[in-house]
Amino acid sequence: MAALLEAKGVTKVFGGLTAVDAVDLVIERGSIASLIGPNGAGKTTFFNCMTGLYRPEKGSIHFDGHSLVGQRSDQIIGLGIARTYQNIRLFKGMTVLENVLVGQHVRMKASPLGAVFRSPFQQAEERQAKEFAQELLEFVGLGGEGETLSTNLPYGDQRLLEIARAIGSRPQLLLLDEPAAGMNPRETEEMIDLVHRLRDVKGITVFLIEHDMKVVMNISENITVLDYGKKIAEGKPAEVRANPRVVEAYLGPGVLVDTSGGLEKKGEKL
Amino acid sequence: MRKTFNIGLIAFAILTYLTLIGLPTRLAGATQPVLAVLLALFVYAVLRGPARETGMGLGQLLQHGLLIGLVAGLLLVVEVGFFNSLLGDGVKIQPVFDQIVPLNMAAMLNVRAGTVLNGEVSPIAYAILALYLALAGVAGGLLVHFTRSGAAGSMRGVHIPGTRWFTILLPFALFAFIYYLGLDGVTTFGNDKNIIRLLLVLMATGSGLFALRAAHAGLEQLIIGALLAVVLLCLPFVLNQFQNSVMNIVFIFVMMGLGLNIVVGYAGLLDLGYVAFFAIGAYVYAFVSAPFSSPYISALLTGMGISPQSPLLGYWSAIPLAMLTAAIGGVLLGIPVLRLRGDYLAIVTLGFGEIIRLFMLNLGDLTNGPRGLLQIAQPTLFGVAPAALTTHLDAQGWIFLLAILGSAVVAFVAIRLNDSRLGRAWVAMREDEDVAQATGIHLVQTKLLAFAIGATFAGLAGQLYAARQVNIFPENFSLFVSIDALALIIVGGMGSIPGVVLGALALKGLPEVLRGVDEYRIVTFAVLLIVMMIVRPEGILPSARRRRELHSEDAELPVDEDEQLEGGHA
Amino acid sequence: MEKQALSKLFIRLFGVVVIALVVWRVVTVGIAEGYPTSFWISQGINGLVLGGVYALVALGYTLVYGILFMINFAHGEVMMIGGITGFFALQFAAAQGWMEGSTAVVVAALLFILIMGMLGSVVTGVTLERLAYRPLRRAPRLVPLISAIGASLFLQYSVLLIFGVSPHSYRKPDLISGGIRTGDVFIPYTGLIIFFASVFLMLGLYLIIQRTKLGRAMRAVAEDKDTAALMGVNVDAVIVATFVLGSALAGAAGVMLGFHNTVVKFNSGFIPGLKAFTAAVLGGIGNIPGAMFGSLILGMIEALGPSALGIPTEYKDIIAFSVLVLILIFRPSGIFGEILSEKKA
Amino acid sequence: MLTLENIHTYYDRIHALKGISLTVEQGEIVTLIGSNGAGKTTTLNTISGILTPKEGTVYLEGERIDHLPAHTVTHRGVVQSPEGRKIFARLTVQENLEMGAFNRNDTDGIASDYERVLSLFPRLRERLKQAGGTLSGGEQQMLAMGRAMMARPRILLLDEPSMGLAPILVEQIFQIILEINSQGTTILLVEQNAQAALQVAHRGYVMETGTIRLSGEAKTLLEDPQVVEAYLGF
Repeated sequence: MAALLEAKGVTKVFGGLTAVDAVDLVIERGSIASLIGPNGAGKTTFFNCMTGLYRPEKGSIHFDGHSLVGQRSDQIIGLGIARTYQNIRLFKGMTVLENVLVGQHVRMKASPLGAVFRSPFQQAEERQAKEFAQELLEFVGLGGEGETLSTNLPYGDQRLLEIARAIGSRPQLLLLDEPAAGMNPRETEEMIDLVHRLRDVKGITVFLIEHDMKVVMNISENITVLDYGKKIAEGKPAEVRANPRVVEAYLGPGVLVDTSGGLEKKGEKL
Repeated sequence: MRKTFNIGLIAFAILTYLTLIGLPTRLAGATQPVLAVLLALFVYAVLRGPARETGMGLGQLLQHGLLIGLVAGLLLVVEVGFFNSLLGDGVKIQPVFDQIVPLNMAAMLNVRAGTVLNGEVSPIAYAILALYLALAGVAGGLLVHFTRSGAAGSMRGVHIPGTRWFTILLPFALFAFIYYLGLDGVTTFGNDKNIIRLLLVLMATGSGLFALRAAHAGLEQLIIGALLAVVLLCLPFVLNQFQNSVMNIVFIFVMMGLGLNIVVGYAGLLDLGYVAFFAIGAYVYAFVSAPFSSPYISALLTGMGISPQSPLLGYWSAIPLAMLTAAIGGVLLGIPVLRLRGDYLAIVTLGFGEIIRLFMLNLGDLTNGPRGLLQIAQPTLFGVAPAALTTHLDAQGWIFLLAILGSAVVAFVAIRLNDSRLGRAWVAMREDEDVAQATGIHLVQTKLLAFAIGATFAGLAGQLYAARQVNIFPENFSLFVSIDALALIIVGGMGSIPGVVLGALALKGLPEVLRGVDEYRIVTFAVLLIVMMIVRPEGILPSARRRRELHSEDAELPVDEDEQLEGGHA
Repeated sequence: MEKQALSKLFIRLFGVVVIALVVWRVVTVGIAEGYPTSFWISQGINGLVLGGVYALVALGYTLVYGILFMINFAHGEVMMIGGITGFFALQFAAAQGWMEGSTAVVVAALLFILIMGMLGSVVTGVTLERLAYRPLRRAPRLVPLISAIGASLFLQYSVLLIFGVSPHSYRKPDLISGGIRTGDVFIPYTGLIIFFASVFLMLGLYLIIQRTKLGRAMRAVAEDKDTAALMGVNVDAVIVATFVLGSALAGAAGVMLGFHNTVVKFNSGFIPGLKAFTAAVLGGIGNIPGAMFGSLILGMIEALGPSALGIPTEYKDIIAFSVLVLILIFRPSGIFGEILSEKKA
Repeated sequence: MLTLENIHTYYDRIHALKGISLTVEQGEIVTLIGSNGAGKTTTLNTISGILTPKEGTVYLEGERIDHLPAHTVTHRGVVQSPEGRKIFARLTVQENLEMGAFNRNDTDGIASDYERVLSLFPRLRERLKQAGGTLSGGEQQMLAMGRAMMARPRILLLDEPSMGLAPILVEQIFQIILEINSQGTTILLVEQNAQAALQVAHRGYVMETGTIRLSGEAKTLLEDPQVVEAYLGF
């Protein structure tokens, strides 16, 4: 397998605090990979560096032949990296369908003039976009909810909608930030299934942050562990689970391990 | 009871305020009834909530109403008595309270000014005032009682058969009546006919919006929309010069409002300097149509051997220029403020508006400073003034017609844009800028497009305004134009096209009808803004989307109604 | 990578060009006009005085913004009402003959006027908070701003209607109508008083915020209202206290500006209010020392700018707003940084 | 000591608590466990007055406190240490602790509590003049608990004290919770880490979508097959 994304020495500093510290990472094309570590370890910061929200002080990130450092987030999604958010960030005043339509923005081309005069191209594009949006909603299991206001969806469905919005941009790589957080065991099962289908049916490479070890160990082909911004381990699930440094810093000796998966509110700030 | 007493004190404070601003002087004989009505409405407003929550009985309601009325009334009587005694003693209160003059106090008590001046007001006059207000309080309580029972309930949920058709037919009936009033020899309403006819025009246009809303989507809405459009287009031909001049300013502000609506309502960029583009449109047209009034351009043209006396461009050929200049202005304003957050943006754009006005004032060579640009050419129809073609269309009516057409074009563009990729990008950006960008929206481009398109419409409106005014001066383009435009979209309902029309009718049209109390226009409007923000921040006719955002409690109401309305207005 | 660097470079380049142009213009004008040094000193002193007044008003903006994240657009009017109240207090004091009394009596009378002005502003500010802002505390940000615009208009035009159109003229008592003259430089007493009173009041405010229990509660409420409430802080009371402090400073500014400009009228708070807001933004809104320095800088720019650039003084407002725009282009959170910006993540 | 009867709380239109009843006795540690969105934090916020219930009553030693604003509830001795720590990032550690004692005027009592907190959390003593925001996650949690202790609570509401902490720190935090309790403070503990919470608590309630699903002795719950499957299984 070839590397789809390759990060080298990525470093991000806030004030005096080094949130991500010289992290190297490779994501293979067509794989499902995970990033784990205690809260505040720099996982989301790393995501933000990959998607252009933050600009790393040092290091390089190459994706499919393009350098990502210094690109704006709207350029990065154009290259084929889409993401979801830890604390769900949908467009609340929009319907479910509209959210997915916005997700396709970067793949659409009609100009404002085309919209004013309803050019044939614009009309065809809008129609296709709506069909594709509907298809994606059905894919994640929200087929009947197109006209629902996105805030009125139950919590778990909002996560699904975020994924539908993200894949609307036809990404090669999808970053999921704690997709199973706050879900009950049944919903978590469904999420695991969805992640598999994303890769197997849609051919999307998936890279996810997750606290729920059930999810991580079940679906990841490769796991990277961060602690205090540094990469302390990587490898196959079994290897990581056996790694003493991971056990010490994250998994713990066993009794008090947080196994319930996810935490209620995520606004962890650095 | 203590709370009710305090409410009485607030009512008293409001009445005192109304006295201090001299309302009774204007209202003269109508003072007591008007104050009573206001107090009753106040009581209604404050008791309605508690009545619903605690399930007050009729007796209790009346009791509370009476207490409020008594407290307010008695205190007011004491206050008026105090002022009267001072006035009677010949003390001049005016250096402090400008409006506390015998005429004002006399109107409060429904007596002649002389009685106040001589200190001869009878106790009975005071008693009547107090009684009036106490009864008004009771009436307010009654009002609460009646609106909460059956009648009001059915207004909300259950549709009474026929009301829909009543709503749909109302504007046509009103238009027919307006037409009738304009016939030769009709003397209904006597001297007030002019004003009443204008009021009817405002009501008819407004009710047209509700008729569209009531119509079923599809063919029915299309037919009614078309009929309304025909009737509206006939208006300029049947109204007189005064009515047309009011209506054309209303529709010039509709154009402005629709443009600003794109910037503020769709894209969520609070622009308080919108007047700048309006001014640019007006001045650009003035420069090309009346080059002689600008010393600089005049000299320049003479130097090039062109006579500055004749217009460089006609109205129609100047339109692209005015729009383009305004659009460039929009982009130039847009670039530096792109990185700013909402509130900073508001203030910086406000600063821009002021800068433009100060330039107009101080660049005397170019803009002729406060003396203004004069004798701006009128729009023509294939080179002929329409007044020469038909006696039914005066100059103001012609501008009105153009304003309607302009508004329709602008509304059409706005609707189409809102329902497109760009429109979705605006909303997404308004809701969450970071996520919007991460979803692939180019923020710079999207914001600049909003600024430029909004500015273009303002430029178009400004050009028509210049033609309407004939002479323009820097003070025509003060901050208040921006605030008016903003206010009308807020009152009407942000993001909603019918809302803009309704807002313009209410804020630019109604004050003309209420000419007598024109001084109170701004304070009334200011209070309205505040109350509106507290009670109904989404506006009178909100877009479905805005209402969801701002008023989650109302979300159970069917949301598709407004979409139909917006669609139907095209 | 290239694109972002390019735009940054472009902005830097633009900055360099602007600064170069300004410097060039100042130098050429300086040589051509050749104003005497005393002129610059006088103008500089005017700038400091103006800056002092702006600072008192700017602090109100910054305080309220720091706690509620809203621009109290009506704050300029709160200041104006202080000026109007002060005017009537002055009329009253003059009618009692206090203004012609001994030095001690005049000073006491001036203090009385100042305090009345502050009271007038405080009552206005607190009423505003209660009626126009508190009901909107959890509303989207645009909503209270619009309400504040409404409040601003309401206050201006109510004053116009109640107290009449004609400007109210402050008559300075002899005690403060003169000034100090050294060489060609003339420093009016009112200027001196304004400057030192401003510094004094600002220091007082700073101490209140940093050293007292109330100040600590204010800072806590600014960071997190719910958690502050969990600590037993009455959030509403703290917000009212914030309005009291901000309005009191604005009232003092209103009275002092009244003495300095000799007139107050219904709209005399509007432009100074805008300028003060500009100053608060310049210094980084929410940042108290920033507001003080931003105000002094803005005052100086306004006083010196037109002469230094060789353009008519009518353009001083344009200069002020242009400076605001330029600063925000280069430093979107003000010169000294917006202290509370991280709250808005 | 603390009794909730049939509490219904709404967030705007969302019916977040659907009839919660629970009791906490003097000297107990009671824990509320349940998955995300079950309403645990909402329950605490309703007790502490940040939210007002639409229906139902909250009694503190027989007195109703459900319609009191948050700052007066604190005054009665119900003190909440909020989820996510919520320390004041720009106030110093010392000022944060002083904020905890905001409503108290007994200088001596405050001073002795101050010493007690610093001896419970010696790490804080080293950082007194530092801004709260510069502390590490674990230190922030200690500060948050210390700050709550400064109010000298009769009942302490702890919301997710172990959230985001390394396992070693988690153990420490639970030790401290036991110690605080042994010094006489009643504790209502909300936790995602159900296992640890049930190990320190006397009794527990299991919440699910706004209702209480199960309740009982902590030991019993630890062995309850439903609880094991839903919240403890790996």
